[in-house]
Amino acid sequence: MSARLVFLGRLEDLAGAGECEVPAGPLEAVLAALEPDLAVALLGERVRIALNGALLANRGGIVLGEGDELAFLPPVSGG
Amino acid sequence: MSARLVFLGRLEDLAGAGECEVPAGPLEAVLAALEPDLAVALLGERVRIALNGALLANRGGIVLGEGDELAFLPPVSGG
Amino acid sequence: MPGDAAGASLVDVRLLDAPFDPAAELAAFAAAHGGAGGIASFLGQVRAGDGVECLELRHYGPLTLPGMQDLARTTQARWQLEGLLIIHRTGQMAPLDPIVLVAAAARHRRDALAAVDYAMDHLKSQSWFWKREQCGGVWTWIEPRKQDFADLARWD
Amino acid sequence: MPGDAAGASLVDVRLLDAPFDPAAELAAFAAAHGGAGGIASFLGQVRAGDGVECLELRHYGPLTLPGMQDLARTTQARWQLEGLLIIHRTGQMAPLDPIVLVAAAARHRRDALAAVDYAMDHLKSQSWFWKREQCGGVWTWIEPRKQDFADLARWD
Repeated sequence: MSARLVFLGRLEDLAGAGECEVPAGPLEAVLAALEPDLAVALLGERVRIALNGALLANRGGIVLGEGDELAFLPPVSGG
Repeated sequence: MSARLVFLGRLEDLAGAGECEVPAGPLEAVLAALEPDLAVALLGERVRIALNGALLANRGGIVLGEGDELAFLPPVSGG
Repeated sequence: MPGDAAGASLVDVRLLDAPFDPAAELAAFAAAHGGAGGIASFLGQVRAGDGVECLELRHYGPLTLPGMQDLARTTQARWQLEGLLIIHRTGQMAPLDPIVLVAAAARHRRDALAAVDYAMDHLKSQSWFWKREQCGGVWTWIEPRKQDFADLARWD
Repeated sequence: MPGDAAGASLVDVRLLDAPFDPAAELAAFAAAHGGAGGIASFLGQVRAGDGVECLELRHYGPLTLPGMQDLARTTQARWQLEGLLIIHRTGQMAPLDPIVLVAAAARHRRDALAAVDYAMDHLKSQSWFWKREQCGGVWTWIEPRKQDFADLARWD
């Protein structure tokens, strides 16, 4: 059972890749297994998240299931 | 000794031509020799005049000399 | 300031009595001022489908082009532009024929868009053009529109 | 309303990962919407002379194009348009390469210019693009600019 995390913008540099496979499960558990620096950045308040292409209003209670894709979207670059 | 009057926009239709030769002399005398309808239209307050390509702020005291060109400019058409 | 060297290289103003190709003009302008980053433009064409068979624009030689050149200099002085193009037709045009093309190149998008907006408002309401349209074989002179004066007043 | 017949014919939104020719796109747009009378456009190109060797735009497939389509519908609903074109590049671009082209056709000049202005402000500040630049071989991610938020606030 695995899910996928997708990192956009500077989060990709921090993660060292544009995406990675993670075990399915609650988001807190998924983040706890990542590098601490990356996990902190992913939790930044200006980082929005999208589950399977749908923006989420908040990140409470997210549980990743098999094949789910969770994208971390830092502020867009503008001008 | 002659000067030239130039008629723009709808004044050309009224004059029947885009320009005409007139005897040199004071503007009042020149206008007095034209068709009354045309003379009245040329005196319209929204009609500006240009002497030899220079816009005039007012039309008092104009005397046309040999070769002068006096243009009558109705409001431009816009949009 | 017709002799101003910077103005001469930045501003291109033309009054044409024959058709022009707006796409080719814009491509050349973008190539010449590509470093600016942004190019805004407005193209006015003769409308189709209004029953207008022919549009004619008359001008007065001693005033019309000099007035357009003044407008270009005023526009260039008001915004930070790296290039400004103003092309205006005179004579008779058919539906879909280009009438006017204004393009502005700038580092900042707002400057380019505002310059085009400003130049168009002033070209439409203050430039020395008289327009008539032929519908059903009958020519009619076009009067100024109130909207043009309202547009112009935005810049006061 | 992706199934809206009028919207489908009036709005053309494309996200491209290969170069495009803005002059050809504008010429085609003008030909398709020539009856409108006026076409405003904005073309953004990679700046030259800033020392930027390469610009890269990343996007997120599930959000970026749908977001652009939403923006196109909002823009079309806000002004009286007869056509709206939004083309945006992704991937790596060299100086002078076109990045974005927005064009709006309308009967009234103000509508066309305002629609382009609005769409550009929202594309720049609200669309899902992440940008990085390569200077001296080093890649740097570009942060949002305060000016973008100020531009956006004009429409509130």
